[in-house]
Order: sequence, then structure tokens, then C-alpha cells
Amino acid sequence: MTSSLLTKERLLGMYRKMLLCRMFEDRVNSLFLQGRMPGTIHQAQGQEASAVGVCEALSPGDMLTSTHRPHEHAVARGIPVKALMAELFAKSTGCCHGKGGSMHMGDAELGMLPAIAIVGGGIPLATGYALSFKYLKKPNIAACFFGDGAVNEGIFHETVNMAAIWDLPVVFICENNKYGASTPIDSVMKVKTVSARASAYGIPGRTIDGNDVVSVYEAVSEAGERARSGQGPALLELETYRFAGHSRSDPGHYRSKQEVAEWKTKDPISRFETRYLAEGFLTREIIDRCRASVEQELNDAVEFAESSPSPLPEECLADVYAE
Amino acid sequence: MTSSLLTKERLLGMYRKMLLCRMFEDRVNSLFLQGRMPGTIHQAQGQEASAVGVCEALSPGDMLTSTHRPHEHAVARGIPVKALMAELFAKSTGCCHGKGGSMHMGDAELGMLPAIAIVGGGIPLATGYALSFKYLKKPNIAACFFGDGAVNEGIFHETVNMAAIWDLPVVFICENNKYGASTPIDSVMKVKTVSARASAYGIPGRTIDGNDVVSVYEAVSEAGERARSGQGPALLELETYRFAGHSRSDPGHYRSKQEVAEWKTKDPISRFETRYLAEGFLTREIIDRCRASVEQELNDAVEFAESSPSPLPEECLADVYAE
Amino acid sequence: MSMLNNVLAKPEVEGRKLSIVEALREALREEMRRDERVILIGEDIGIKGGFGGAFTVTLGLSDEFGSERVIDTPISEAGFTGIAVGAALGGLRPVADVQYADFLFLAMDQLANHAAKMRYMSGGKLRVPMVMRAPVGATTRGSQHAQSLESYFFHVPGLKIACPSNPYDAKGLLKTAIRMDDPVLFFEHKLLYGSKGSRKESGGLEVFGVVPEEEYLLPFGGAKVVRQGGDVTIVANLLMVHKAALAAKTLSAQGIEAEVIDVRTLVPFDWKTVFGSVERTGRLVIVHEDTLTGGWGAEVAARVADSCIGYLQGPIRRVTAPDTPVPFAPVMENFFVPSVERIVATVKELCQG
Amino acid sequence: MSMLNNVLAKPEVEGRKLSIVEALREALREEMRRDERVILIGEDIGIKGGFGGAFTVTLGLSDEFGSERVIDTPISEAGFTGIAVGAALGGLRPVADVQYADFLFLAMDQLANHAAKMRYMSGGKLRVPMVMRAPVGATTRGSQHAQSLESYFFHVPGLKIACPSNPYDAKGLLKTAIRMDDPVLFFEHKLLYGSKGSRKESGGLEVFGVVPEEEYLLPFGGAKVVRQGGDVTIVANLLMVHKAALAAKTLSAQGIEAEVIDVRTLVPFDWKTVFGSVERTGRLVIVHEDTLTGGWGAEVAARVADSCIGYLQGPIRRVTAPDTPVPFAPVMENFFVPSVERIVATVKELCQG
Ligand SMILES: Cc1ncc(C[n+]2csc(CCOP(=O)(O)OP(=O)(O)O)c2C)c(N)n1
Ligand SMILES: Cc1ncc(C[n+]2csc(CCOP(=O)(O)OP(=O)(O)O)c2C)c(N)n1
Ligand SMILES: [Mg+2]
Ligand SMILES: [Mg+2]
Repeated sequence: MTSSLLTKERLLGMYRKMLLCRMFEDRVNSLFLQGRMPGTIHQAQGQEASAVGVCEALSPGDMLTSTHRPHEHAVARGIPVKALMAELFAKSTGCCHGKGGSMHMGDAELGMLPAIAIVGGGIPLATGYALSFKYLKKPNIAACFFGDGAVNEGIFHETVNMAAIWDLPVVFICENNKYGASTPIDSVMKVKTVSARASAYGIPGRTIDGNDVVSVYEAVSEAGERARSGQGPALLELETYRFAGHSRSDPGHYRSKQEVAEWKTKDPISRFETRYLAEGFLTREIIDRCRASVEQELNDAVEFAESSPSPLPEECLADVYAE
Repeated sequence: MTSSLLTKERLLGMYRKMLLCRMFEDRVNSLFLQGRMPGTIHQAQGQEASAVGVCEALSPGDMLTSTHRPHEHAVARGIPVKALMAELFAKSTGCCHGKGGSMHMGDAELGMLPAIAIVGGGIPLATGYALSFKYLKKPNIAACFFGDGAVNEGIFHETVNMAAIWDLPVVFICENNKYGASTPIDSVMKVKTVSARASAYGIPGRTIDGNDVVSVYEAVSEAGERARSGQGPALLELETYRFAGHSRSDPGHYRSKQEVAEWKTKDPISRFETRYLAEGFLTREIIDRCRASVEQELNDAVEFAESSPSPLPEECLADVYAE
Repeated sequence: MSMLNNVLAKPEVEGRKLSIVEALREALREEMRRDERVILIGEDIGIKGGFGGAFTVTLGLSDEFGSERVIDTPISEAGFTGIAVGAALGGLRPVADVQYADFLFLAMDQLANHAAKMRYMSGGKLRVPMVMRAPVGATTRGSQHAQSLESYFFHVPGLKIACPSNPYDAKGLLKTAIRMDDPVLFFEHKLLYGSKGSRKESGGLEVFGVVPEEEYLLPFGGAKVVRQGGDVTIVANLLMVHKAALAAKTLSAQGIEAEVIDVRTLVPFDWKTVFGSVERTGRLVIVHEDTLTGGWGAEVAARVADSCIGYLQGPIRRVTAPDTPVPFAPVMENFFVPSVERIVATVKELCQG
Repeated sequence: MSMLNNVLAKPEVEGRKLSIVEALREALREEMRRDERVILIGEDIGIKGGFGGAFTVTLGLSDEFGSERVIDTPISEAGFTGIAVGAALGGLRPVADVQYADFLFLAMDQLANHAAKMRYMSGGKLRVPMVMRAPVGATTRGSQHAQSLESYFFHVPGLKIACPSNPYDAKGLLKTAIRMDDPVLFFEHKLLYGSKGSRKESGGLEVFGVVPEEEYLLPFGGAKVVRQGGDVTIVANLLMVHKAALAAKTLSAQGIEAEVIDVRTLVPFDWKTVFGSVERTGRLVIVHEDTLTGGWGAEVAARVADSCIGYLQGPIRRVTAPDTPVPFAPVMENFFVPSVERIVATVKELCQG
């Protein structure tokens, strides 16, 4: 394994990012429950290794696309949590000036397109971005998040095929959290793994432990290097699980308590802690310091968001056309 | 091989049907060139073994769906050539009363839906029909023709997947004639065979010599029996070739003369003749008699069509709603 | 918004009160009991422990009818819509649904090129008895879960369209739609579902209405005069019927009597009722949440400008969403969605200006 | 139909004459030479020995620009449209095309939910400079290769729409579209492509027009008064501009002077020119091949009925295709497509009735 390539600083950075993702989601949840945020939210607690492992393998000029469940992707990609929090609070300081909301957060200048809430809809956008990278001879790749539910959309099929025949620099990343809303993946697909579908397009497919941030990082790095060097796309399936319901209003009764409990034992953050506490380079003190600094960052973000101005009603009319 | 199961009468019937298909297309071509027919046409000369082999394996209550290239499918399915010719002549005696035209011929009462000219668009219709058969506990199957070009449409992916997970009684039949319009299939797909894509849905896939009517018949019969008995769909790829251009206006310069010539040596009709003349049960006399009777049938059809009344202009307004 | 609640409920009417969700569910259940060819197909509609569709309408139906009749699909809108078309051709009466109307664009080819045309292309031999249910309306979910898409389908010859504003109509129209031999788009407004149950909408209306226990069907093509008045005609659908009715109340207090017409079905459209009203009032305001340009209100204006021009005493006005995508922030969304105030102001300006 | 040829060609105008196909091809070539970010993407557009797209517009371009810039795709309309959106976001200027406008329904989600909204959802940070070309019009190919789909896209906030009626406009508008930072739907009429070349249309018009050798751009939002007249305003697009002009000639011989306006672009729409004309003539007839109900003509009627009602001397009339799918048989198709005779009769009835 190439994990030896990761410096301790890098690993610690990844750890802090996972914490930031998780604690961001937890904070958003409580703000939402207090009625301080409008709209609906789809949370990703439990999927931090995926978000962080993927983003860690990306360069600044690379482009990420995301889904209706984008919070952790955006945090991991490095969009300031202030701008994300402000967007959730529908403020004009939000990353989309309050026009996007939870399901469309992103900032292309920081390497993430506004998230796409049409299941599968972001897949061709990432692929088109990859086409532009290749055409403009840029050294970049696009990375495309989607869920297990998205692989039954026609757009997945059409786009992965075109990326394959044109050897485009894009990495397709399926976060297989076993459910699309209430629907178990094995009831809507006969093959056992999503990655098995790669063979229909003649590209590599791999299934990876999506709750191990290092494995994710390595797999995406490898697929990314391949793509960057002109060898075309790959389909990575990250096996993971969301701890919360599909959206805020979902108690998740379609999943057994046992199943949820089992996956909680694979929590990517405690797994990381256990492993590196054992290896000795992580300490309780570091963990506490990390948590405290994340807490502070989130406090600042909430304060920033709450004290930011709302957009004016008539701003509704702006930004439809560029000219 | 189960070809021994085919009686001589059956084989002869299949032979005559192939002739009827071919001579129908040739007649339509000359009528079209004479300017006696409106519209555009997509002809299928060279693909008779596929049309006839498939339809021979269907029962009366089964349902066939077709494409923008439906003439031979309709002839093989047994829709009277009079009704087909009249449709092409835009007469009210046509199988669609002149409302459909070349690309929409069919007659559901005779087991073939009006053809669908949106590439891939008929695939879910066949699948939905199969759902109704299963639900209503009918002993029937749906058979669904589409071209090699259709397998890159999203609708192919979505629908084959649903047919697979629900074990629907449908046989997916890809007529791989190597080109979608001017586009060679190997430039738009990295895998070598269409049938390889079956594995992405967990269903059987087979590539068959589509210019051998007996092989086609056997493969479709087998897949049909499987489907009828509740074991679900299959994807059959029939390798074949169209002798003519994509549509009437296409001289086909994107194909090499050599390639066309090679495929002409595999002409399904002369192959059949050569084989069964050698086996002795087909004779020159039978061939001549068949040709003459087909010729007569086509003469009658043209006369019927030409002497049939045109629809009234205002009939344009009818048939939009059932009530 | 709470002011809006029950502006239409007539306290004098006695009887069992249901929400639109309950009324729709009852319609589905009754029709499924009556005719075993009726099946449901869509995402997350029947899963045990699940939602009963995005807004609980199908909750419990898989318990009674099983997974053969309440068919949970993969996330494949084009595919399952096309399968519904095929199944309808094959003799079933599928009721499909998309979780949000915004996703209808994915199934647009199957709806506009196939469902709507199969009968015509066959020379009248075929019928496509299917219903496609779709929730519309802006509810601070951002621009891809918010659109009111009626007008796109209003333009497709071969489709019929219902857009009920209350439980009574919802049940009666859905039952009729299911029995109809043509493909029907059935639009439901998220804020009218009611606020009961786990998936309640903030800002949702408490639209409980009397729904008789006895069976009834409501025909397509019959608009409803929700309120009579001689000064101006207001034509609206879905949530906007409620806003128009409240606006009419306010206007009445200021001496303007508005006639409020709930179109109920867009195809077929009850031109007679609208023309008759405009011929009496001489003034017309159309209200819809769908965006302005090319919205169905334009057609109403165009037909009136063709057929009733001599009766008009002023310009034809439309109160609609502006020509923008739907913004997320509530302040902007409130600007986007036509308000009671905008209706009142438009009518006043028209009647007095 | 042959009477229609050159009714608009002004014999006095000197210069190089091109067909619309040639004009479009020249626009693509010039823009590709000027800006290497311009790429073409679509089915059968660049294959050696192939068609140059369904109607030869891109013929020869892959020889000059190579397959990196003239990208042949699989039959995957939704996919390549979405890829064009992504490529546009990534800095390219893709010109995508569908072989027939009817197939746009397959790409509707990518156009209406993504291309049209990305700028808005990003709070104005992004731009989507892409063009989607699409041939419309009924040409005895049956109902799935025939529709005039402008009105569906007319209703999508965030998209712009061009629909040129002649070579000069086609070239000037396409060049502008390519340079624009917004997504543009570019509709071309099959019967206006001209009858030269292998893929000629029976019934096609010989619409050759003068196209200057020097570069020029034509702005969006400027309608063109094709013919001046004081009795009635006729607003049309694409093929219908030619029919309206011919109808105007016939009407003139009968003493009715019609002003014919070619809208040229539907979004933005030149309301000023239309309102100004209607205010002078007092009568309005709108002509389009798209079907009646919910067609773009309804919006024109609605806006006029809002803004110019005081000037109207009669009802607003529309001459359009009826609300049916497109039939195959030429006798029925000729009934479907608005004819010169129908325009003449409608105008006469309006002016004299
Ligand atoms: C095209 C489309 N269909 C349906 C939905 C409604 N919906 C939102 S999320 C979701 C489930 C998605 O599952 P998956 O792709 O596995 O992602 P996850 O939620 O598990 O992260 C559904 C059905 C949607 N947003 N878009
Ligand atoms: C959705 C759609 N896209 C494009 C077309 C235009 N078109 C008609 S036939 C065809 C090629 C089809 O190829 P294939 O599926 O291999 O069938 P074949 O013509 O070879 O029988 C194309 C691109 C269409 N009819 N529908
Ligand atoms: Mg999932
Ligand atoms: Mg082919």
C-alpha cells in the first residue's frame, strides 16, 4: 500500500477534515431542528472517509461534482464553512448568494460545481468538464460523486460510455451507502456490485472500503493519475453508510436497527482514531485540540451566517442571463 | 442443434417470408425512386434472417416492438403486405390509416406495436407490455428489436435493468448491423460485443449469426421459452448488415466497398438457398414458385394501395384522444 | 400563510373532512379495489418502513395490494414511465409518479413522443390509459425541486391535465383520471398536501375538505366558480386558487367583487365558464405559479383576446412567477411565488386604474 | 409550395447568394477559425464519408478542424447535451446538435434543469456558453420527426432562442449565439435548408439569400419588418415568415396591406417592434407551425392583450397547427401545417368581418 506516502501532517489534516465534515453536519442538524434554517437537508454523517479521501486526492484545478447530499463534499473540498453555513441560512454571503441552498452548494472557483439535485444529473457535467480539460490540455481531472441510486439512471450509462470511448480524465465515484432513499440497492440491481458495471464500458471498476479514508485516498489517487495521464476514466465504488435518515423528515424505518448498529462500528472517524491511537501518532490531546478548533470554526461560521444580510427579494430577478 | 425440430414446411415458410421481406423492400425502393411514395424510408435488405428468425419464434399473442427500420419486421410478423403498402402510400387502408407512415408501421392486434422511430424509445414499451403479460398471467412474451446504435441510449440501460430485476418475459434483440447511421459501432462502444453488456444487468447475453435464419430462430426460441417460464429476459445480439444506405438519401460512403462485398457473400437468402439446395429439399423449381407467388402478392398489394382512398384532410384532427 | 387556511372551507358543509393526501390515497385504494388492472409504479412508493412516495400518498397501499401492484422502481424516470406506457398498451391502468414534477423532464420523451402519440400514430387503434402524478410548487428546496411544470404538458397534444386545489376535487379527478382511456398528467401542489404526517411541509396549508364517503367521480373539463362576483374574473389553479380566494375577500372589503374560477383541469379546459364570466365582468386576471412567458395563462389570455375581445373593459393581466428559475432563499422565493398582495394590487389597479 | 420560393428575395440586392445550410456552415467555420474554444458535438456530424449531420450543415468541417473539434457521439442525446453543458462550464463553447428537434425531449432535463439554471443556482458566478441546434418542421416523416418545438423552450427561463427564416439571419444569429455567454436553442426549419445536396427535402424551399463576404453579427432581440403595411400585423417565424409574406402579397392584391414581422429570436423577444406595429394597424394575426394551445403565439397574444388592448380593432387571431400530433399522409400533413390560404382567409375575415 502507498499509505506510507502520506505524511503524518497529511493524515492529521485528513482527520481534522473528517471531523469538520461530521461536526458541520451535526451542527446543521441541530440548527435545523431548532427551526433556524429553511428548506430540507440530506445529511452524510458516516460518509466522511469518502468525502475526505476523494477530495484529498484532488488538485486545486480539478473539478468536483456532487449530489443532493453535498455538505460533506463541499466541506472536504475546502469551501469555507462560513460560505456554506451562510448558504444554508439563505444569506447573500452564501457560496451561491442564497440562490442555491443545501442541494446546490458549491463554488466552481474553489473546484466544486454547484451540486446537482437531479439524481445522476451531475455525471455529464463532470464528464464535460473533463472534456474541456483534455481539449485545453490542462493537467486536471474531474471527479464525480453520485449515489448507488444514480447508477440506474440512463444518464449514468450514456455518460460513462462517452467518457470511456474518449478516454476522458474523469473519475466516477459511486458512494454506495446501500440505499437510494428507502430503496435497498440490491432490490434494484441484479449484479452484486456497482463496480461490476464498469465492464460494460470497458473501463476499470473497483469496490473499495469507503469508510477507510486512506483506502479511498489511494484508490482515487491511482484512478486520478491514470486519468491525468490520458488513460481514461474509472468507476470506483465506495462502500459506506449514512447514519441519519435520507432527509431530515426520514426516521429510516426501512433499515434494521441491527444493520445501523453494525455500520456504526465501522464509523470512519472512530476507526481512524482507533487505528492511529494504536499506532501512536494520534493522541487524545490532538483529538481534543482538533475538536476544539473545529468547534470554534463552526461557531464562527454560524455567527457569520446569522449576522450576514439576506438577499433582497428582487434579487430573485438577477442572474438568469449573463448578458 | 434443435434445427431438426423445424419441419421442411416450416423451413420453406421461413424461406418464403425472407423472400417476401426482401422483395417487399426492393419493390418499395423502386416505387420510392419513381416518386410514387411520400416520406423517407429506412430499408433492411440483408437483415431478413433476423426479422424472420425472430418472428418465427413468436406466438400469436406475443408482442413485437420495432424501430425506424421496421418494414421487414412487419412483413415477417405477418401484417398483410397490403396494409403495409397502403400505409407507405399514405392511404386510409394502411395499417395506421395513413397516420403513421414508414417509421411507425405496425398493428397491435396482429402482434406488433406501431414502430417507434425514436432510437431506443420502443424498449420500455416492450418491457411494459411484458409487465402486463406477467401481471395478467398470460403465457406471452414481448420481443423488442433495436439497433446497435440504441444500446448507448439511457433508456436501454434503465429498461433492461428493470426487466432484469423483475424477471419480465421480454427478449431484447439487438440487430447489430455495425453502424448507427454513418457511425461504426466500435467507435462508440469500447466493449467488443453488445451482448457483453448483459452482464451489467445480471441476465444472459449471446451473440448470434444474424444472417442464419435457423440460428436466429433457435436462439430466440430458447430465450423466449426461458422468458415464458418466468426466468426473465435475455439480450440477444444478431450480427447482420444492411445492404442499402441508412435511408434513401444515403449512398453509404462511410463503408468500404470491400466490407459491403464481404457481407453480400453472407446474404441470408442465398445462404439459405445454397444450404438447402445442397441438402436437396429445396429445388430451383420451388424457389421460382416462391418468387412468383411473392411477386404476385406484392403486385396485389401495390394495386390495393394505389386504388385505396386517401384519408380526408380533416382526419388529421381525429384520434388524438380516446374520449 | 396561515391566513390562507380554510378561506375556502365552507363551515356550513357537514361531513367527513380529509386532507388532499388522504383523499388521493382513498382514490387510489378505491380504484385498485374496483379494478385489478390498476397498478402503481414509482420510486419509494411501497417499501416497508418507507415513505409511501415522496409525500406519503401511497402509504399503506402495498400492505393491502402487495408489491405486484405497488411496484417500487429503481431511480429510472424515463424507463418506468415508458414501462407504464407499455403496460397501459398491454391492458393495465398504471398510475406512475415522480417524486417531484421537476423530474418529468427526464421522462419527457416517453410522455410527449410516446404516451401522447401512440393512439394517433396507430390511426386510433390504441389507447394509453395511464396517469402520471407529479407534485409541483416552490417550498424552499432550491431550483430543482420547485417548478410548476403544467404549461410544458399543456402544450402536448394527446395528454390530459388535472390540477386539483382541494381534497374533494383531488379524489374525484384522480378516480376519473384512472378510468380514462387517455394519458393524464396529474399535478398536485406540495403546500396543499396538508401538514399532518411525517413529511409535513413548513408553510403548508391545512386544506381539509369534506369528502363524501359515497363514491363519486368528477369529470374533466369542468371549471368551478369558487366565488361569484361581477367586477373581475380571476382564473387560477392549485395553490393559487386559495390565494385568489383570499385576495377576493380582501377586495370585497374594498368594494371590488371578484369572480374566482378554479380551472380544475387544464386539458380539457372549460372555456365556456371562463368566457361566460369574462363576458359578464369585462375584466380578466390569470394567476399561476408557473413562470410567465409561455405559461398556460398566456393561452387563456389569447383565447379571451380572440373570443371575448368585445367584452373587455381593460387589459388582460397575469399574476405569475417571474421568468427565473426558483431561488432558494425564502425572501426571494416569496418574491417569486405570486402573493395575495400582488393579486389584490393587480386587480385594484385593473378595476380602478 | 414553389410559389413560395423567393417571394422574399429582393431581386435588386446584389451579392453572393447562399442557402441556409451554406450560411450556417460558414458561420460555424468562421467561428471555429476565430476561437479555438468553439467545438461541435453531435451524432454523425464528422464521420468521413458521412452526412455532416442529418442535413449536411457540418459537412467538411471535420476535414478542416479534425475529430477533436467535430466530435461524433454515440446516440446519447441526454448525455452529450450534458457533456456540452459541462464543457461550456469548463471554458469551451460547444455547438451541439440533435438530428431532429423531436429528440430534444430526451435532453430536456439537461437543458431545462441544468444548462438553464447553473448560472442562477451559482448566484451568478457561472456561465453556460453553448448552442443547441435543432431542425424543426413537418416533412412527411411521421409524428416523431416533425414537431416544431420552440414553445417548450420558450417557457424555460435561462435559455435563449433563435429561429431564422433566411440565410442572412441564420449566419448572423448563429455567430452571435456562439459568442453569447448564455445557452441558446437554435431552431432551423427543414424546408428552408434548400434543395441542393444529397439530403434534399421534397417540398423544400429554394431560400437563397445574399450573405455578405464580410463578417457580420446579428443581435438577438431584433425582429425584422419583412413587409410594411397599415391594415394588419402578421407575426411569424421560420417557414411561416415566407408563407405570411406570400399571403401578404395576395392580400395586397385584394386591398389589404399587411405588415409582416419576422420575430427572428423568441428569447429575447422584440416586443417593441410588435407592439409598435399593432398600435398602428390595430389588428394582429400570429402564425406558427408549432401547435396552437400553449404555443408561443399565445404569449404574443397575451402581451398584446395586456399592453396594447386599447389599440385593438378586432380579436387577436392565431394561424397555427392544430392540437394534434403530426400525421404522416401528405393530405393530412398539409392540413396540419398552416397554409398561405389559411393565413389569407384569417386576415380577410379579420379585416373585413
Ligand atoms: C432524477 C431524480 N429522481 C428522484 C429524486 C428524488 N431523490 C432524491 S435523493 C434520492 C435517492 C438517491 O439515492 P442515492 O443516489 O443512492 O444517493 P444517497 O441519497 O444514498 O446519497 C431520490 C430518489 C431526485 N432528486 N432526482
Ligand atoms: C433518439 C434518436 N436519435 C437519433 C435519431 C436519428 N437516427 C435515426 S436512425 C439512427 C441510427 C440508428 O442506428 P441503429 O440503432 O444501429 O439502427 P439501424 O439504423 O442500424 O437499423 C439515427 C441516429 C433517432 N431517430 N432517434
Ligand atoms: Mg445511496
Ligand atoms: Mg445499426
